[in-house]
Amino acid sequence: MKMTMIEALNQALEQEMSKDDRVIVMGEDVGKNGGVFRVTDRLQARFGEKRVFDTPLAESGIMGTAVGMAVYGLRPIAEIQFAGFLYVSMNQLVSQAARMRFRSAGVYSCPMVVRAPYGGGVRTPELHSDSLEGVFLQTPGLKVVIPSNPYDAKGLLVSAIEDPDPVIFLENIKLYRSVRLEVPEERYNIPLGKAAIVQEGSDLTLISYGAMVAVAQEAARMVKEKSGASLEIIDLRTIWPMDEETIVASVEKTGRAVIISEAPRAGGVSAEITAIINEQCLYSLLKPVARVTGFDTPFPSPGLEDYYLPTPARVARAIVETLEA
Amino acid sequence: MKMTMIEALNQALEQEMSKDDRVIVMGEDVGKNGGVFRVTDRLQARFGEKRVFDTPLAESGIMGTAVGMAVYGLRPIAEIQFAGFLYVSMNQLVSQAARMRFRSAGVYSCPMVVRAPYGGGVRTPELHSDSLEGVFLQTPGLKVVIPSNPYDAKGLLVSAIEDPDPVIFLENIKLYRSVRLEVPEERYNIPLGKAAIVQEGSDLTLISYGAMVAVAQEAARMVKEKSGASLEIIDLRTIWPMDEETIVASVEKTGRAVIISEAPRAGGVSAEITAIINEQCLYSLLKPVARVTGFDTPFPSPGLEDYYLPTPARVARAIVETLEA
Amino acid sequence: MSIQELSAELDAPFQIMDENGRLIGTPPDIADTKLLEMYRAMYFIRAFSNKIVALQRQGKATTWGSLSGHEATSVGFAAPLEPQDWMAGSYRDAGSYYFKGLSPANIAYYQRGLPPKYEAGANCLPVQIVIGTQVLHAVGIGMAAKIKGDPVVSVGLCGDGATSEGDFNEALNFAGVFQAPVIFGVINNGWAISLPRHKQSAVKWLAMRGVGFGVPYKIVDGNDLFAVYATVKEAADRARNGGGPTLIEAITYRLGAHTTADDPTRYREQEELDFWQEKEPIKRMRLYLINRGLLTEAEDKAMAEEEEIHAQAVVDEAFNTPPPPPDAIFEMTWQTPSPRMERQRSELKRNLAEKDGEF
Amino acid sequence: MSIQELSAELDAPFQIMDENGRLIGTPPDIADTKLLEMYRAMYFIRAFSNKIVALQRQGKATTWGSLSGHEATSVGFAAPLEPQDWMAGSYRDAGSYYFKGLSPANIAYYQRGLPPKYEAGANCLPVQIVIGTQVLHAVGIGMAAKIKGDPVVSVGLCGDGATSEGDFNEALNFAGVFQAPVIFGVINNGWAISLPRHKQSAVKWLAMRGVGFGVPYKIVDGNDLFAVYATVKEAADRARNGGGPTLIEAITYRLGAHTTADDPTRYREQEELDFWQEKEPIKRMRLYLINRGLLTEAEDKAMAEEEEIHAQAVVDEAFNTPPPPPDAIFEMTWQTPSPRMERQRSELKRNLAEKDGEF
Ligand SMILES: Cc1ncc(C[n+]2csc(CCOP(=O)(O)OP(=O)(O)O)c2C)c(N)n1
Ligand SMILES: Cc1ncc(C[n+]2csc(CCOP(=O)(O)OP(=O)(O)O)c2C)c(N)n1
Ligand SMILES: [Mg+2]
Ligand SMILES: [Mg+2]
Repeated sequence: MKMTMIEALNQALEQEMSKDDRVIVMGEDVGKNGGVFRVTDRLQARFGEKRVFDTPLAESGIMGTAVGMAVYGLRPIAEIQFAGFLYVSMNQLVSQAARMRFRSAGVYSCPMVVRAPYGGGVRTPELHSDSLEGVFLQTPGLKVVIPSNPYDAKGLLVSAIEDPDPVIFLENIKLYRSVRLEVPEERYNIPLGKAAIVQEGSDLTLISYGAMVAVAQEAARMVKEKSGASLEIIDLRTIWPMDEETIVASVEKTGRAVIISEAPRAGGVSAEITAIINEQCLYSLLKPVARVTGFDTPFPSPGLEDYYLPTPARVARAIVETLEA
Repeated sequence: MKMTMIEALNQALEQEMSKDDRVIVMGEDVGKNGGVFRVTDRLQARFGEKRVFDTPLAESGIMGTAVGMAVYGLRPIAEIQFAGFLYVSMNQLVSQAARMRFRSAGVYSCPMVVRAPYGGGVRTPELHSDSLEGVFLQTPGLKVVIPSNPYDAKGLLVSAIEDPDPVIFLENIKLYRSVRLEVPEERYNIPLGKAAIVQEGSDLTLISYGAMVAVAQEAARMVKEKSGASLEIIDLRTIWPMDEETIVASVEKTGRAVIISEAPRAGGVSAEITAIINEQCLYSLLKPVARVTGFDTPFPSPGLEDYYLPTPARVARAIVETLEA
Repeated sequence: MSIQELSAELDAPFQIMDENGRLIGTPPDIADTKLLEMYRAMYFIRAFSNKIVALQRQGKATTWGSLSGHEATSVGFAAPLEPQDWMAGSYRDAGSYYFKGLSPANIAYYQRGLPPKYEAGANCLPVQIVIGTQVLHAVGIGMAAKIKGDPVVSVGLCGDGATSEGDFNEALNFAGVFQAPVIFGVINNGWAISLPRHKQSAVKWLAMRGVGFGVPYKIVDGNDLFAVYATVKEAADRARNGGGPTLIEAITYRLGAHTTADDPTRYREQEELDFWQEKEPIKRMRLYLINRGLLTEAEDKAMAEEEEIHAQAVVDEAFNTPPPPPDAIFEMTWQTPSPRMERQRSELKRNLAEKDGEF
Repeated sequence: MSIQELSAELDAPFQIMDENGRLIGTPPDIADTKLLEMYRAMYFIRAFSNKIVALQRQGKATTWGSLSGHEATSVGFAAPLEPQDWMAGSYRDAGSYYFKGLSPANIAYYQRGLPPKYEAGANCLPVQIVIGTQVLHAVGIGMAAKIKGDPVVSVGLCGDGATSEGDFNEALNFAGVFQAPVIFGVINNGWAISLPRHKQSAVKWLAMRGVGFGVPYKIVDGNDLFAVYATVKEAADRARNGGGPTLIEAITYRLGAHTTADDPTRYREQEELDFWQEKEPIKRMRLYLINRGLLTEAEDKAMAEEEEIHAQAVVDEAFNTPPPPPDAIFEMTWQTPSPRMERQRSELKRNLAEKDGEF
């Protein structure tokens, strides 16, 4: 069946809840309202208010009680209404969920999933578009997953729910309903920590994730049309732990790389990928790794976001520059 | 007069408060107790409870009220007892203080300083040693300063207090009392955004900040003794905005770089510096930039921290490897 | 606040005027002209909000939270304030900001999805999106005013849902400890998106939160402009005279959807809406004013129409104001952009210069 | 909780035994052997805490917060619990963890600055350093137990200072909304480092925080083991039977420094200490037990000495336990270390292998 990402996520949640009693869904407006994007639609009707419930409007409370539930033996899936509000729960997330195993030297663990929509391009209010994945590279103990399409979304969410450690699952708002893709009815896993090569090529490696994968694909198409260059496109799928092997193998082959991310440039995912390439395949590198990203300012107002977000044309220009001898 | 970093900071605070009525000091135990490290010692006695006051134990409250005070026209200096607790106030810091100017399109601003001790090697309890500077590269709107010695501490704090935008001022606990240095009695500024070259050299560039500057110096001494290599050492002083010019000029000269940071490796300051070097002077680079940092785990228990923190020997080995042809 | 005072207040929200515009208490001392101005503002707020909703439907405005039902709280929290006083509110407090002195054209301009234009003199903090957060800023402003010795009152406005956030509670605590000249206005409109009030907290009235922080409080009928005004005025006078903070819970109702992105039929019943529609704040004030002879039916109709036109004019002004250049973001982050930002500005300008076709 | 109940409780903390060991109420139903065991635990806790302080002074232990003065709250919050119940506490709650079933050798081991050893069966969450945070975990555990239908009570312990944190208040709110089987134990020892209780909140009793969240509460004399025990027992029974949460504020005093890193002479008066020394919890229980004939002076002395020896044995055990290998951190982060972590493990091992001289 063809599904949107919302439908695929909803199905993953429903199937995991059917399979495993320990899985519960909690957050603001996730019950009757089915979440502001309807990802949890009909789950409360199906599984009851005990397993799918609205919480008070308090992100730290959501995160902190989810930690307790996970330690106790449930598998909470906590929705934060927009990723920008993860900051409100930051301590519970990075000092608590991320460290329960560490702090207890392995006696307790915190198998929970934090779902949150993020991403620009859809004219949302302030802090509804921010990309936070880069922050979590510096806060050890968390896994971070970002699917780029409905098929991946389902398989990755299943793996996130089954993971024995806390996973932040970031869902790009622009991708929620814009693409319909064939998604199998049955349950399946896509393993965490493994990137996908969505297009093979030999001249340059494009590394991206989330909504930027489509931007990369479009840019690749534009460049190919113009110059015939053969571009490899990597979709990270899991941001952390990162699939360094796939990145390095590709760049060793192509000798050139462009990274695309809608997050601010400084010190985030794009910086870490650059550092990985520098450390592991500098001698294969023919040109500086290019970063096409948001700028080092807060995410702008809707009316200015188009100038902030990477566009296919921006990426294409970076590709062309990086392809120059 | 020779001063510890604590004394130098205390003097900077005292002088700024004398000079500018708008400067106030707030935080947990900063009043009568003078702060748990005594950085605010005697300030309450001197300036009264109106300008130096203890707050309730609530970091978000501290940060949020400081934002209000800064907008109103004061120049609050808020102490967070340990940088690890910045996470508790994360939303007020990165979504509020950092964005007041942006959100109001320049009508309001938020000239405040957040002081917080951080850093390992002194056997503190959990979350008292964590290095958070790398997180703030991904949260635009904040400046981040980390002094490496008493002289810099005073001059940088003065500049931070005078800055029209919010500044996070991180003070390395290990450096608080371990070094005494000549510090002028009179007020002086060290500009934000400018690194210092603490040692000139031609074979390799060591880039570090905070307590790692001394580690870099010791490692450089060890290597020089053994091989005679001429090493340049950069002390960033301001982490953000970063003095890219100084870094790039140095690496263009030496062709080799080792970055030292006690923060986790992934996606932080060390990653961004690597990316800057990659972008701006890749063709000068003779070897991969090496990162000697904490590991990608939470900061460990006191009994294991010595294995986590960069040591002169670890740095020296990285230097030697990077110097190899 | 003694326990006796506490128990007396628990029965029903404070009212001065009932839903038919009949006085059941002594109205506050408001000059007739000011009262008519306040009444007019309620019309404007409703018309303005409806205009933005319509613009959003046409794809011309960004997400908007309807102000319908909030007209009395909007005006009632702002009207007793002095020009030097401050307000910190959320998206739902645009009406209060308007009455406090913010240009409505600027509010509409912001709804185009552009960086806002705030008049510094209006003393309204930028609209807060992160629920609950602004209340701490209000307390900080109050603390700062007290430190400087300024006769300033600071008002923090938020919704019922916001009271669940840690920040709201920390704000109450700071205000109590520092006896800050602050008014907490909890605009309880019955819902936080789809979460009804009784699922937000096990307490009967949110204002009782004040008990545990040593902050005096009052529960008022938020559709009764007199009750809101009188209570805010009393709290403001007290705060200005060193009497410290007050927590005011105003009971009203969100007559519209949560925002233009929301579909309330998924979670609430028409009956409830009908029930509250009867209690809406403009009607009762109209009945009162006509009854008192301050307004004729004809004048009332004219006033409503004038404010429709006013709202349209304001929107037109907003939509005729040129937007800032795309690289404005680099000036808005820090007072002085860093060299890196300047490089990024060039990058942005280059992107603008090169057409999409010619990458 | 009605307002009547509320006002009755505001006068003075609940007591069963006065500071001279005289009953002024009905003691809880505790078997003599258990009572003596509880009394013995108070001795152990004091001896143990003093030992760690001494070890810290010798540079052998990391920062420690003295438990002196907290013996009755430590035992009183743990003794009424069942094995399946949970506790979430801070550094100051080691005494409760001990009585709940955590091996004291493991507590001492942790004070060597090593990754802790927790017995999973004791159901005590790792010691919390970030003030206030653990209380939400306690609520989450209670909510989970309720979802699963387990007869489990979850106790969240924190200090007076912690009540200022947003998390503490959010926890009360969640517990109220979900009627979670949770006991909030606020151990009010008069100080949060150098901040006296009255500067933490403008409210008289922190327990009144319960009012604003619809959570029943009680204020007890935290140096009266009977009062603490009886109150916790009642709350636990109620929670276990579906009656929801309770907030208990236990008034006691921190007889020691905040931690071994603190110098309380900078901020508090000797008179205050002397005042509270008179009220300390072991003395009054001793007087009671001797008076009731459950203990002779000689037996009491012997018991104190035995617990000194016990504490020493526990410390010895801890210090004879081998530490984990330095690369344990890679196993503690995730169940399965990532390839990158494995590379970092090799890096760490290489660092270990190469002596400092031979870089
Ligand atoms: C910290 C945070 N969490 C969640 C949201 C998403 N959100 C926007 S409005 C809202 C409900 C607010 O309810 P209330 O405080 O009662 O205000 P109202 O909208 O009813 O005026 C929510 C959950 C947000 N903006 N900020
Ligand atoms: C979030 C956070 N802020 C600050 C600190 C530093 N700190 C440690 S203990 C303490 C005081 C705690 O007071 P209280 O809650 O009364 O507990 P007590 O120590 O008196 O038992 C502070 C401020 C911390 N550990 N965590
Ligand atoms: Mg509401
Ligand atoms: Mg205390």
